[in-house]
Amino acid sequence: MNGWILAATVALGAGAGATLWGVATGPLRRRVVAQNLSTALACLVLLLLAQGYDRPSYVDLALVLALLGPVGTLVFARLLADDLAEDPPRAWGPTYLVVGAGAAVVTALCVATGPSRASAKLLVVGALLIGGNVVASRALSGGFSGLRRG
Amino acid sequence: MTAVTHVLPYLVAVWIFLIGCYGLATSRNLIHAVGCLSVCQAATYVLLLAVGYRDGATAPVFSDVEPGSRPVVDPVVQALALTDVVVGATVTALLLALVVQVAKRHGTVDPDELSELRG
Amino acid sequence: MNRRIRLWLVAVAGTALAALLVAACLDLPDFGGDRHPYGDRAVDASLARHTANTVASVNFDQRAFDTLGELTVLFAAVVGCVVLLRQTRDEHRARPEPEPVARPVRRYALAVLPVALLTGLYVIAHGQLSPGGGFQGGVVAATALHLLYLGADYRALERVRPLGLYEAGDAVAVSAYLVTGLAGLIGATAFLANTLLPYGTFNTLSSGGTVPLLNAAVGMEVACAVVVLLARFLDQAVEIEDPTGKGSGTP
Amino acid sequence: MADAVIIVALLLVAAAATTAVLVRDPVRQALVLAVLGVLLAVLFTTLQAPDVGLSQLAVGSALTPLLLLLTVRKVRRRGRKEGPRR
Repeated sequence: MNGWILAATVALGAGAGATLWGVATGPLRRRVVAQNLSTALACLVLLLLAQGYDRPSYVDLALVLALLGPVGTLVFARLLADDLAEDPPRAWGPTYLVVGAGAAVVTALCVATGPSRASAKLLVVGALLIGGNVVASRALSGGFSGLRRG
Repeated sequence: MTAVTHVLPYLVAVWIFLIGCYGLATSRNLIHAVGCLSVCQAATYVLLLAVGYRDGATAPVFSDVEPGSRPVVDPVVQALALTDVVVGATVTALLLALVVQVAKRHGTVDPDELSELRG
Repeated sequence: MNRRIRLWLVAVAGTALAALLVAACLDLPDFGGDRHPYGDRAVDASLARHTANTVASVNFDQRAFDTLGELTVLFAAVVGCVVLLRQTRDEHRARPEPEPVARPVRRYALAVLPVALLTGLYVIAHGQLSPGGGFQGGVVAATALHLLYLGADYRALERVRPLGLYEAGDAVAVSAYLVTGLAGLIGATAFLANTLLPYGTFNTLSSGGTVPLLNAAVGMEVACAVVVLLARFLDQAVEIEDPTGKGSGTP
Repeated sequence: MADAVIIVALLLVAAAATTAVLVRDPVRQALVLAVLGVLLAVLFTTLQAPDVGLSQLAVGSALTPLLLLLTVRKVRRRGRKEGPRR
């Protein structure tokens, strides 16, 4: 039984289940934060699966998701600026969760793959993921002042 | 337990398709209806890829695996699902353009109100 | 036919359809079975043509004609959107004022834009080797371009995105796909046949004969199509105002 | 044991699809559709289809939500102009 796939299953079941519950119920600000959290968790699950299936080429999926996940959150932050203006989401709790989990997963994977080009790629994915999430939660909690301008 | 897993993916695909059709039929907003249609389309991806799966196999991409060293999954259904995803996105865009036109001409996006407005 | 009758009809038809579908599912071969006749032959054909990514080989070599059909669907959808979302005579276009964006968000958008664009081109170029291809790379590259709108404002995006160029690029890409197909015809084999170029050594960028060329053509077409699509939607949502002029200038 | 991750992904995709249909407001549905797209990409990876997962990620994470929200903005501006319809 592959430990990496077990970790991915647990992260998927618990993490994605919680974010799905978060995005389905509650005020709009919590739903947007849950959507942002779901992309970060999915990126970590993809990294674990790439290691579990012993297929380095699956890391490309995590790379694209680490890039486009925060872009999706920027879309929501930008176009829902009016709806979020009066009740800005405080996204710092989940962001620290993502930063912690991301750092842990990426270091574990780098240790497993050893010093090579592949672990350099993993570090790039980890950096993009953490940087993207910090900026996305910054954008959510008031990046766009939501004034009525083009 | 294994008897269920032999048919679970197909049943999930059927469930997603039916729930999408239910949403499409009972929607009170055309934008919501377009979202339900993309849910229906997601059912086809799940069914296609479930048909092509092989136990203990890996992806038929040999950039980092020696050809023939591991059993591989069916690539033909993956090619079908791949173009299905991209076409689905552009068809959703075309439908949303139609919704914008309906909103411009009739001022509403509620399908029930539309049927009352003539012309 | 009021709403209640319609819902009742949906309920009856839905349960009948559900029963039939479940019965069909129970007769399907087991999930994860070992019999994949088409898959095995497709893998053999792809390896014979030195294409590492079998899915790209199926898409651009064994079923290239179907991908041509799929390209025309994409092209028709884009033309449809351009026609539907054009600016009618009585509408006027308001200049969008720059949106005040927080400094870290603007810096992130401008920093990630080249990285995402590069990733999109990487995904297109490695289409016939690792997971990826023209379709995925095109969408990633086009989405990356719109980081300018998300990070800065619509005017910044308009300055860097001459729309005529992308519409022409869309048409050029589809015709490039066709010309590559005709080249196969002229080479006395068949339309879109992969017998023109040498197959090259396995798992290298130039392997797979015409697969990389068709891949690049599809990548360019999808990228231009998505840019044109989003441009029309952004124009409608940000710039074009209705004749009465209300609701103008929302970001 | 590799099947366990497939079963979990399948059940999550079914739940996300049901949620996407039952949420009636288009803005909230766009959020749930974005999460559904990401879950579909993970399911495709477990079914060993990285190409399809990559295209679902590219399309579902930024393109579809942007189209949906731009349409909502355009339609909402018109609706507000004629006063509350409902």
